[in-house]
Amino acid sequence: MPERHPDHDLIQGEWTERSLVEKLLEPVEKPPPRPWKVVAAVGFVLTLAWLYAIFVTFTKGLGTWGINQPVLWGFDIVHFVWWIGIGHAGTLISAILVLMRQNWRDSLNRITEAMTLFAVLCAATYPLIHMGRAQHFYWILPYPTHMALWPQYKSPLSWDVLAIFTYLTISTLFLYLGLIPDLALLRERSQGWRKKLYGWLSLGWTGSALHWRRYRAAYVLLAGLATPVVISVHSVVSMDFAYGVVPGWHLTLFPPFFAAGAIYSGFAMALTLLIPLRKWYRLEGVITERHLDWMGKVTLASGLGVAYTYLLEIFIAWYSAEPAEWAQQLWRMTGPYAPYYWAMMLINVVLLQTLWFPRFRRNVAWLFVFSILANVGMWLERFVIVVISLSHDFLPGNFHLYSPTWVDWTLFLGTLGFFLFGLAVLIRLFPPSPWRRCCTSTTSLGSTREAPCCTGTWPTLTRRRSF
Amino acid sequence: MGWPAFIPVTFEITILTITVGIFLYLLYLNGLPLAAHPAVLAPRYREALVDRPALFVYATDPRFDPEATRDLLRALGAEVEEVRRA
Amino acid sequence: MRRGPQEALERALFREEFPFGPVTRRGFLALGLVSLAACTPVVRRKGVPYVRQPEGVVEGGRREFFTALPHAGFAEPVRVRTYQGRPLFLVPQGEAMGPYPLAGLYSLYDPARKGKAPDWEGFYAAWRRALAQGETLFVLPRTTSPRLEALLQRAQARYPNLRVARFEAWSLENVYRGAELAFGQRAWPVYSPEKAETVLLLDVDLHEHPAGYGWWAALSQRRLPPMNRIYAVESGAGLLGAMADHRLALKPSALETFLLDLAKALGVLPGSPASDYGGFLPALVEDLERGGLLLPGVHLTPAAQALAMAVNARLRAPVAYVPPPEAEPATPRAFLEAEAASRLVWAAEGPLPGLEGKAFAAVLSLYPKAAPYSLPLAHPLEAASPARDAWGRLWPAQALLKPLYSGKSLEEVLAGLLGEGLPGLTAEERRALAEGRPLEEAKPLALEPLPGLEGRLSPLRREASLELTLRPDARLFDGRYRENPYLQELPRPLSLLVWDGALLAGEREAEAWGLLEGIRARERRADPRRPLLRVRASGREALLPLWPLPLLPEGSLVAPSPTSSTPKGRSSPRRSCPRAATTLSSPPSTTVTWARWRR
Amino acid sequence: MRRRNRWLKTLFWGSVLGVFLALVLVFSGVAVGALEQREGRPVPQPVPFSHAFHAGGLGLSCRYCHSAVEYAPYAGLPPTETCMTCHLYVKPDSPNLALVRESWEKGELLRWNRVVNLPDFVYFHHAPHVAKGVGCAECHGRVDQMPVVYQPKAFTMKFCLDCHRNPAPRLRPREQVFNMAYVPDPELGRELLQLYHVRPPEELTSCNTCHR
Repeated sequence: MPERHPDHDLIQGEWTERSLVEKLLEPVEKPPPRPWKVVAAVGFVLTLAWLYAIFVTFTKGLGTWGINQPVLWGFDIVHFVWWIGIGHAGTLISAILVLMRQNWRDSLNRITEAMTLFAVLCAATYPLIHMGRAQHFYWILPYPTHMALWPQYKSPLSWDVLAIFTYLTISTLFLYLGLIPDLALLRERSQGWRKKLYGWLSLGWTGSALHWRRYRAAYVLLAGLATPVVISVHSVVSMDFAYGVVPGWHLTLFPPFFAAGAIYSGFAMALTLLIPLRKWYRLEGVITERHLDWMGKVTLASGLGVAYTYLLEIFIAWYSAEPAEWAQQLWRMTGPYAPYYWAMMLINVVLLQTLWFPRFRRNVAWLFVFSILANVGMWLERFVIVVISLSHDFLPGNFHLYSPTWVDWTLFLGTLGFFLFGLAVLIRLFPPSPWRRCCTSTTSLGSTREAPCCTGTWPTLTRRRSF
Repeated sequence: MGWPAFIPVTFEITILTITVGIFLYLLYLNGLPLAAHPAVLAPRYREALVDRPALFVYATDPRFDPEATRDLLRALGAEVEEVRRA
Repeated sequence: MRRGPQEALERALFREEFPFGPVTRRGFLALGLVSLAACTPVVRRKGVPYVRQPEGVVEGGRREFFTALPHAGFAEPVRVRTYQGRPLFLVPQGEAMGPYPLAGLYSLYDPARKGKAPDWEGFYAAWRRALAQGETLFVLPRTTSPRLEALLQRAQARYPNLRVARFEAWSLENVYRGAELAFGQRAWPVYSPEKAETVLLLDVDLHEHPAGYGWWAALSQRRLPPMNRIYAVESGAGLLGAMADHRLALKPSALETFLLDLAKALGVLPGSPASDYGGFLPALVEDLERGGLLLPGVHLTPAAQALAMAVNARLRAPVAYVPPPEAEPATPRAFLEAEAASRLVWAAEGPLPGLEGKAFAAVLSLYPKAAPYSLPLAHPLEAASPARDAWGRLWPAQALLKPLYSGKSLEEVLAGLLGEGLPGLTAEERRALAEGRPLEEAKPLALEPLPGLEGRLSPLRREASLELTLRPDARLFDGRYRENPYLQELPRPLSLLVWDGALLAGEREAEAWGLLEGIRARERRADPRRPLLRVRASGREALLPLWPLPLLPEGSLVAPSPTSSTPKGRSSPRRSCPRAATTLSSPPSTTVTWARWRR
Repeated sequence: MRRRNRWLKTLFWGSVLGVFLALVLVFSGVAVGALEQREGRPVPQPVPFSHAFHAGGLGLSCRYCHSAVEYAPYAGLPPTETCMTCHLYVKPDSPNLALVRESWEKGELLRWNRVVNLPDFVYFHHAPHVAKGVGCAECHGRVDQMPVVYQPKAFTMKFCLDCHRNPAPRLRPREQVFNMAYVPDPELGRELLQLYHVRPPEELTSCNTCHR
């Protein structure tokens, strides 16, 4: 009788390691289900639209956007922050939960890491095209030039560049490192160009126990390093705002507020992706309702942080006795953008409370609906912070509303399409969940058996064999 | 006293270098990347990647004795195969 | 030439220039990877010195010359800075200068001026033939040059068939007629606002009066204690009025009634004022008695002009009267004459009259036009003639460069018709140009107001529920600077409009038409679209976007003098432009209908 | 198999090393430094005019020919007349001067090749530099020792900024401006900074000082 899977208590159904592998490689090896085709096609079309919008931006200039004076940061920065925030869940699930020995994350981390990668890519395009002269983007890097000019290192905008670049690199490496053993297996199981691709990408991984041990140590170290980065990235993003004296931005509260918001929006997006995915690929056994329940709990916790800061923001605006701050707060609540503000409050403060109740939290349909709402809510939050604050600064003569143009909308929908298309391609190429599960968590708290690969925590510096 | 402003960039660059370093060091320690490895020529190597333990005895060992090794492993109840480098 | 590394680097690092032009951000995509491989041919710039350096020329250096540029016929004395022979900057010679001369530098270098190479001799021959055949109308803009007048007289003596008319949409005729009513003689008032303790601005703005910018400087001088006191009574909203300490917004007819009441209160006319305008009138009278001055707008009716002059005389205000600077007032009527004429030479600014079916038609203009004969006029910096300024002084002028497109000044055109050459600068002119002073100071007339004004007074402006005033635009003036991008993109004062002309109305009107809320909503959304109004006045019609301005009094509408709104799709200049000023003096019965939201 | 492995490893580690070296090169400034090595390449001229002979040997002042340098953005080139003031009498028949004589006699223009070519987006004015005591040699080098003139330094933005950030060590008394051999004294330079009212570095390095 085949052995039960070591993680049998975390997954549902009768699984052996082998049957689980077969299940998890299905999306790669079997023809894709119909929803995949729909998503990929929609994503592809939107990606083309996106490229067209970028082309328009380049050929005609930023005048095609809705930005104006004083709303110089419009949809571009709203979506930059939104996407970066979404990216955070991936790293969080991969890294922080590893460190916290939450090995239920094993079922989820691959897809969320991929989500991170594409979300950060989407995010990074916005500041690039917003520069207006994207071909000179390298001017913000600190290299010695004939101009003897250096970027202002005390500016959060310059920190942003490095934070996002680091974040992108680390999340790519993290995703890739997790993929290597899967790629080796796929290499052995596939033919033709796929075999070539997996062969190149797997770097000649053999699955040797010694390699596994070092691999696991490296993985944990990477997780440990990625954790501060994930916190720092959104804190740095928040300082883009907090360093500005615009009323509604100038708060020391911003870094933790943004970090909580990022985790919240990231988990929401992860839920939005995982719930249909487990249905279409019949992965209910691997991504169980308990997983969703856990994710709901994290969403609730981070969402409460966000809700708390909303209330604190109102309090600070009042307590500071700063007329511009208070006017800004009133403008948010009663001005022409009030519907946005109140919708944000409704979702992120009121509807969030439903997750306290197991009845709602364990209801997959509600969780899915809520996760989409939370995405919208976080989009609204960014809109409130970026656009509404700017539209109402100090001088009444300077107040101006913002209305996005079709280019703005296309850029947004385009990144959504690129995101979906990228994920669809990734799912076709790489299994949605790592199969050698125990080997990426520090210890297998839930497992009954220590897998052979799971001994030792630190790399053993033995002599290297070469072949 | 402007030094705190320089912390974020320093921090990010530190992490970036360490991460890339760890990744490269892992590859270096493991002797990767490899274009091919003799182990993959074993017929049931695929299973070894999933849930079967497999033991490779390399002929590069100066005290390697194919007959004695095979006998020992057979006695322990393993299937023994010889894989030749292509 | 061999391409050395240093040239290559110089270009790669500095120039970003490729064989097909400079790389712009927008061209970047198109260039793509090609730019990576671009091997640029090196062209070494040449240094070409003179063989014999002319005296007084510093290579690469700056020089300054004195001249005078006309704006709507009136001279603006300026100092012109030339760099390597190119005029590149102007500074006012006096206290202040309108924006027009400096912006005029654009039209000097505007490549759109380039047309076909002009055939001047052929044109003269055709013109002489036309003159031989019958009456030929020569339409000039407002001119204040005595030399031009002399040439015109000679030309008319030689060619009896030459008839001269002068066209200007913003006419000064009402002022002259007002002086005729008040003093029995046509005259042009020269005000000295810097000498007045109290100044009443009667519906006048900086750009609307030839001396407006000078007044601005003069009034500003007195804004330090002990300050002058400025009152403004306006039917529109202007920058001079924005300086005022007290402002009363009245619609045009009410404004003239106010002037009548003021005259009564000061005892210029018998009777007593019908209203005290909420205490405004008594306070104003009291202040005016301490050395006051009225500055009336040029579009007020002749009767109102006469009243203002009489009041000024009663106040012993610092006003001098000089002979009219124009030999014959330029009026919008000339446009109709031009339309009717069968032989026409059109040299005025503004819209072109219809040229179809004319036996002879020629257009002299800075820019090439569609006409049987289209000849280039010279830019004032290319060929200059002396002109008078709004203070009656005669300023000398000189050409600073050879005409770029073979244009001629009006004087040269006339001299060419007569077959003679223009004399060069006289010694006296040279001296005046070197010293930067006028050729001739104003000669004031000794005028006394005739008694019995009340009997001679022509009717004032009649009242209507909506009164439309067509006034020159602060930037494009009456439309003659329509093609100047500097001026197009300079925001209008107070309304901050750029590019387009609009119908300015008070908020009450917009509200009454039910449009205010929609406009404000669009304003908040940063949506530039405004409702397009069909405006009918005195039988003419125009489509104008509505721009509510809170400063305007109820019942008063202000539109830019129609030539200044771009003709396409909106007001048709042919129909509504040339009568601009006549519309002002006759009471307009304006109807406004809502047309559509303008995209 | 061994060979393929070796090849792959060389490729992989080689590219890692390559990227690393490229980064070091770019960020250390070595690359930019290398780019700036524009060793002066003599610019051929239609008339073989030797600055070394005229300025160095005969001791003509720079202003004798470049007469606009104190007043104009552009130092100016001498009109043919200036050459002929001497060469009507000195070496009137030299074949080297054939072009100059032709220009003088027929009124044809001499076309010199310009040595320094500043980009159009840079505003440079000679007059203030001369007036504030920046010697010709600071930018143009020892022209009095150049038989054929070349540009001795790359006129990069860095070159301009180096001086604008700290002008004192490069200032000299006005009467020494045209002295090629003068060696600036930083101590004196600091005094001249005050004396000539040289604007502070914040103003001198403002973008629109040079880009306007």
